[in-house]
Amino acid sequence: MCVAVPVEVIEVSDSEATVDFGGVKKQVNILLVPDVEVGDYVLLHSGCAMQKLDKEEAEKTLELFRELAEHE
Amino acid sequence: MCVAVPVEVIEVSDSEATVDFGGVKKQVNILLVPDVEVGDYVLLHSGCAMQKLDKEEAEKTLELFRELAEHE
Amino acid sequence: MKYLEEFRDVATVKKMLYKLKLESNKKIKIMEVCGTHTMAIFRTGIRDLLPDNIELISGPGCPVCVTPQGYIDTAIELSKREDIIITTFADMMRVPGTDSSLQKQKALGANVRMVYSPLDAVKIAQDNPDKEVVFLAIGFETTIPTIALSVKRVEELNLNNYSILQSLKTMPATMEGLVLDEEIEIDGFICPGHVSTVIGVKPYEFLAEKYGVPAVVAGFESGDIVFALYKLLKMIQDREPKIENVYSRLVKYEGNQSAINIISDIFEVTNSQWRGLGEIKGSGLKLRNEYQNIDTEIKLGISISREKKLKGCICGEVLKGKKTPLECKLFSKACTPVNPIGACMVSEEGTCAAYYKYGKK
Amino acid sequence: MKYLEEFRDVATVKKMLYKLKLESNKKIKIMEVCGTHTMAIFRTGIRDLLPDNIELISGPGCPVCVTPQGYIDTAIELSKREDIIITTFADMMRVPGTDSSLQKQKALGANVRMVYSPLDAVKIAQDNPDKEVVFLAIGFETTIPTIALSVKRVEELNLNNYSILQSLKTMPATMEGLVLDEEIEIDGFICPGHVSTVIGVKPYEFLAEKYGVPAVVAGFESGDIVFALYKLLKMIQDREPKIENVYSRLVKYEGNQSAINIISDIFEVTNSQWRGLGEIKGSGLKLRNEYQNIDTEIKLGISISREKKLKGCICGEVLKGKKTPLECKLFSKACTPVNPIGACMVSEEGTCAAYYKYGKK
Amino acid sequence: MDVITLAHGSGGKLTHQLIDGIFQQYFDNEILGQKNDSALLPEVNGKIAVTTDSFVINPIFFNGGDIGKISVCGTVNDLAMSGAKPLYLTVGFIIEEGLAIEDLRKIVKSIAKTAKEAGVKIVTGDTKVVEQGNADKIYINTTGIGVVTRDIYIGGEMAEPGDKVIINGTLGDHGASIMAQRGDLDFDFSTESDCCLLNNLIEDILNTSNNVKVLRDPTRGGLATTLNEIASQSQVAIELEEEQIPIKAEVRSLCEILGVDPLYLANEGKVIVIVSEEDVEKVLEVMRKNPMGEDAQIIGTIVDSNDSNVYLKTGLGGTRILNMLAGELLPRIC
Amino acid sequence: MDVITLAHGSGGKLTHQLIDGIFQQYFDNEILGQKNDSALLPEVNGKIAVTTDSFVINPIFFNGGDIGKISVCGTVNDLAMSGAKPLYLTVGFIIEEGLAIEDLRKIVKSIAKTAKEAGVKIVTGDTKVVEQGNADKIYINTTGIGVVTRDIYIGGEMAEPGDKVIINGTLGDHGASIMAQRGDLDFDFSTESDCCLLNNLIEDILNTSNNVKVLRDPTRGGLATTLNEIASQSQVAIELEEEQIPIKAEVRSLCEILGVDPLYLANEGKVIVIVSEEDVEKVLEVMRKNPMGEDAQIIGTIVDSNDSNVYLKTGLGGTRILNMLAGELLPRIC
Ligand code: SF4
Ligand code: SF4
Ligand SMILES: [Mg+2]
Ligand SMILES: [Mg+2]
Ligand SMILES: [Mg+2]
Ligand SMILES: [Mg+2]
Ligand SMILES: [Mg+2]
Ligand SMILES: [Mg+2]
Ligand SMILES: [Mg+2]
Ligand SMILES: [Mg+2]
Ligand SMILES: [Mg+2]
Ligand SMILES: [Mg+2]
Repeated sequence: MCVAVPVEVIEVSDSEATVDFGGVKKQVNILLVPDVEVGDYVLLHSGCAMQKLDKEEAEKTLELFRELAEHE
Repeated sequence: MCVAVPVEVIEVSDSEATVDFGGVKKQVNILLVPDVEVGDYVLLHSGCAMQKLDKEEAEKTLELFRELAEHE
Repeated sequence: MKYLEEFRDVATVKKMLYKLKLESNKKIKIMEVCGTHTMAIFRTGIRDLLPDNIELISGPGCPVCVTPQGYIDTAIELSKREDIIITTFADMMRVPGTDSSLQKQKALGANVRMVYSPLDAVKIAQDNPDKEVVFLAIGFETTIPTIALSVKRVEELNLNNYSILQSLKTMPATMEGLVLDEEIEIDGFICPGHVSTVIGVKPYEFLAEKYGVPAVVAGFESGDIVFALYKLLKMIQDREPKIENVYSRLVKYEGNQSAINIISDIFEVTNSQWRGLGEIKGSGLKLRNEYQNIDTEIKLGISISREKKLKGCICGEVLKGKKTPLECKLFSKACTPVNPIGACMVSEEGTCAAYYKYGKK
Repeated sequence: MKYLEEFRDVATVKKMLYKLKLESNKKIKIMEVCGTHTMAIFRTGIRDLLPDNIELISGPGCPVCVTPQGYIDTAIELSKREDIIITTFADMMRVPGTDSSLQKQKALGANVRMVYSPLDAVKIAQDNPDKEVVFLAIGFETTIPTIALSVKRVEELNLNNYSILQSLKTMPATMEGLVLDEEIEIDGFICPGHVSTVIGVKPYEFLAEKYGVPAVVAGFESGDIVFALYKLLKMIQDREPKIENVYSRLVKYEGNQSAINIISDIFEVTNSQWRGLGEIKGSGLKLRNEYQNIDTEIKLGISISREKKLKGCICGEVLKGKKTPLECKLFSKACTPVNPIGACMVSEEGTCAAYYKYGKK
Repeated sequence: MDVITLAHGSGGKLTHQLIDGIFQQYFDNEILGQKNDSALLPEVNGKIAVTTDSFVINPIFFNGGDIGKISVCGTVNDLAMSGAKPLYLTVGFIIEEGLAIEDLRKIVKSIAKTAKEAGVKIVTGDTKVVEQGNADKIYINTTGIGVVTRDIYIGGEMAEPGDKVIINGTLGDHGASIMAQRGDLDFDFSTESDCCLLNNLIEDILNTSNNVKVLRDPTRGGLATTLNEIASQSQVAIELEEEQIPIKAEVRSLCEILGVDPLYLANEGKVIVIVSEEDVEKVLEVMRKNPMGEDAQIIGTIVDSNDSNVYLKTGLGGTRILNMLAGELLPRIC
Repeated sequence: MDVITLAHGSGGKLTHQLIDGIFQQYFDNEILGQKNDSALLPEVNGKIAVTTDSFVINPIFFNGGDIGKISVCGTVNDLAMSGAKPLYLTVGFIIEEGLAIEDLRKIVKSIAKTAKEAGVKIVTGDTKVVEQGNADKIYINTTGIGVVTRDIYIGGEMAEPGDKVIINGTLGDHGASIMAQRGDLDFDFSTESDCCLLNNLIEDILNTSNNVKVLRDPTRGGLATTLNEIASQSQVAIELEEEQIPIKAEVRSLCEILGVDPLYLANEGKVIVIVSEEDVEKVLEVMRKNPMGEDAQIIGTIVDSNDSNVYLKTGLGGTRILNMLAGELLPRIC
């Protein structure tokens, strides 16, 4: 459930951040992801950042996709 | 000042009366004309009866008009 | 008999009109103090039909016209408050304050409601217990008793969200203060019929006694007006100034005692502010001390600013009958019924508006 | 890298799809418990592209769908009060109560406002100090932290006109209570990615441990879903039930500790009412005692009526994955997205609505 | 009670349900049935006349009509005023969510009935739904298309000195009736709105005389305002005889109580006919034979003057000027 | 600040001041100048096309246009969709008291400018003013009259199996842009409404091919709803290729955040062209040369089927049905 998208943090100020999602920008609450920095990606759901995106894990998953796709 | 018209009392109940003015009917306050009865005419201004009309005086005035009109 | 049409019977009135002759060619000025007389005179075209040397001039008797600009500004300020409903007679809507009008405020979203009676305003207060309902209490003695009734009703109902913003005026004091403040140039008065219904004939007697000016209390039908003129001309000619009553079907010598009583129960005499003219002593009424909880100014801790003279507008002179609207540079140019500058252009009964509407140019 | 498109690359996913083969012809049932997975599956057409013996069934994971009728009726009753503003996620608007919906109440004049976030509802409360702002607090663990944030905010601001009407649910308890309440017919689960972002992977371990059913935590892009299916099929085939996480870019084993903390600071476990199903033990959350002043039911002295089964609607079976919407007599006849009868037709994510929209007939 | 919601205006399924279930059903005709972006009309032979009006009225169901009826009458009448035969109407609804669907059905039925009486087809329409508090139940725009087949030109600029002014009946019925029904004034008042179709009456008039100069319906602003428009278009003055102007006693009474002038009240079934003096009697005669003109009266004369004033000769013999309505027509209570 | 009050709608002096001071000034043309109850149009040679629409939009000034521009574009486009050359417009305003007169002037200027670009004349109009709280600033109805001079028939019922579906550019720009600007969502979004005139583009298309079957602008309800209408009118199915459907990245992003489907978003400068297969390439070519068709794409094919469904082939090769919009298009947040 729950519509949510990964967005890029482009400005941080206190309890809020400006995020960008494919050109769409919005102020969001970042109290649930305390250590967030500009350049980070976070998951946005109903106005709040829910979790920081782990870029390395993302790469790993994509690598797994490619492995499966190309497998045998 | 003060738009007001003579209206006929067609029903009396307590502090209010129903009056008729050329077919237009309305509930009005009659606290300022305590002794009003059905068939009386009263002067209506902003929702209140302001005074009872004296039918005899009305006739007398009309008579004066006619006298002046027909005079010599 | 409807006690209306009979008094405007065209054949009779036409014949009565022929009897309005003066023996001398002397210019006679007669003032109708009441705006409703002004309207009736224009509407019936009587002014056209009088001998040339009889001039009718219009007095200060439109309560909307004479309401000060500061009063309107205060009403406008109140109308901006979310917790207030302004209730008013419809004619007040267009009256210009310094920068706006109630009509414009309503257009901008203010809660301003037109009522037919102050008692309807009380109903609105009952229906909106969470709002303060302010009634714009303007008027002369015809309207004042109905406002007094609204105050009584509020006391009975124990309502604490109704108050009145006062600018009430009394007619005889006004005539003395406003019109007779200097060398009198008026040869006779038509006294306001409906005010007289309440106050009777007696309060006008000073006109004849003190100033030697005759006056007639008259109704509003063409016959009433023409007959009053006839009576006035006769008194002027005979140099026998008296106060006559040709509206005896509704006006008693002593007036309506119930109405007089309720007025004096609730109100007392005060000075009053006049649009463009400033303060006139003893020309107003205000709530007695025991009803201060119904006085908007006291209740909300505000006060209506004192009146200053408007620039260019000669309303003051017009109200005194000293000048006609035609002598005002703004008349029908900057000042029109669509965009009234002075008070006299505001109400249809205002002298300037009546001149404009009935094409007296 | 946008961390989105990359995970739906058509060429790659198409190739991945070819790898979804089972050695046996045995029918395999896989449930996606999350409505957003359901939507993604229909939207991408993945269902069409799977081997015939793999059946995807849709679970109870649309929070709007599972909100009980009695809850909606209560919200509707509250919306009729002049002193209340109802704030809600937009999807709740069309949910049918017994006789009406919030959409219809709004059409009839109720003050119902759609918000994007519960924090926006708090702003509405700040802007309307004379109204009680009730937020319709529905949702699973993704949404619950944001609701918890709104409660914290309200405490900080010392606002006393914000409260939440609660129907909050937790996913693992729901899966156990609702889906696994009898002989399990499901061969594997796709676990909800966004809920898992908050709660992590651990809470699903009972699936493998207690019921021997494998599960994969997955994202919502076509690659994520196909990869999750691949992992599931492998575990099913290998008879090695485990909980795998293929959404590791956003889901950590332990979840988001800040979010978990704020949830447990403010809420505690309770039983919960389910649309058309009645009460399920331990499947809900409610405000802790110290926040009772923010609980709409307690604050306003009302209580949501207990849920009864809806006639004709087989939502309960659909939510459990035991029947498909096609087995419901009302489906696409009396019950359509325009006029939804059961909960599953309400939200676009609802199983019945998804079947209708994507033409699964 | 089923009510209109925003979903009915979304353009989706519910919009189509409204179209098919209500509009199509009552307005039924082959052109409307085209269901394309525009309606294609059969060839029109003659000059085309077009008029548009939006109707906003409170209450929407009133004594003598409803917003549906008035929205057809108003536009059909405007076409007739140009000497055109009304042929087609478009109808645009703006509906406030919360309107009972039964009320919409009644309004649509009334439109259909009135259109049928007028002999016009509703060829295309549009429906928008706005949020509660963004309309007053329902607003209707109608645009009318007609054809001028006669070889005469009728227009506000055609009045000439000596022409006579006829009115087809009592003035102010609509305005007074609506004012009395608006709730806050609380009067018991029985006069109905005069809302009606005038195209037949106009047809009769034009069949009788080739010397009709002006036809105009004195709607908003009333007789006084409309005559001022004509006086200024034609650069003439107009002299009215107060005593000839027909006004119902009850309307006159309401106006006295409220301090308003009936000559400024709106009419919805009245036409001002300005016709050459030589034809005035035969036009009056034919008008009086038509149910919509039974109370027709000659009320005035066009006079040469470039002050473009409208003068009213009072019963007493005085003269006053009737200006255009300034501002809003408000009751004068004090 | 001068604002509209009820007096401006009274039909009296202030109404005339608005007409003369604003409408007449910007819309200026000889037909509007007639000032009679109907406007008389010059003879029209050919079949007449008529369409009407009311425009209610919040905000009234938006990124890419305003309510004035859209109310001309919408109606001109509907005429063009029937293969008609747009000629005349009527304009009906419903104004909420309190609207700044300067805002009205801006809107009127925008109408005049757009009408000029479209080559249409505003021949008659109407203005009503309603109380505060009875409208949302301003609503505009436009009714358009055009003429069909070509000897072809274009309509939603003409699609045949094998025909191709072209769209002239990216979908959802208007709907997304308006949604983002509505205030409560508070997104920073730069895509403009696509609100524009399509009559030139249509002219180019019709000059190129005699085998255009359907032209329709996917406004409310979006591409999905409009194609469903066509499928049901023509009794065919339509198969779309998801990957061919042009959607701006930013629009797609906003839709992902809000959980809405861009194929249901309104467009105000888009046209669906259904044309025979043999002409599709030349039509596409000419469209791409027009500034309003630069991003034109063939997005689908008409297929024989009486289920009247619209199918979308996904990038992955799956197929799903696109139904008509049900209910209102609401953001899905949860
Ligand atoms: S015309 Fe206007 S400005 Fe002049 S005196 Fe009269 S009200 Fe004042
Ligand atoms: S189709 Fe409707 S009634 Fe049937 S199960 Fe689904 S929601 Fe319930
Ligand atoms: Mg269209
Ligand atoms: Mg018109
Ligand atoms: Mg009209
Ligand atoms: Mg339309
Ligand atoms: Mg409303
Ligand atoms: Mg007209
Ligand atoms: Mg249209
Ligand atoms: Mg359109
Ligand atoms: Mg009009
Ligand atoms: Mg509004």
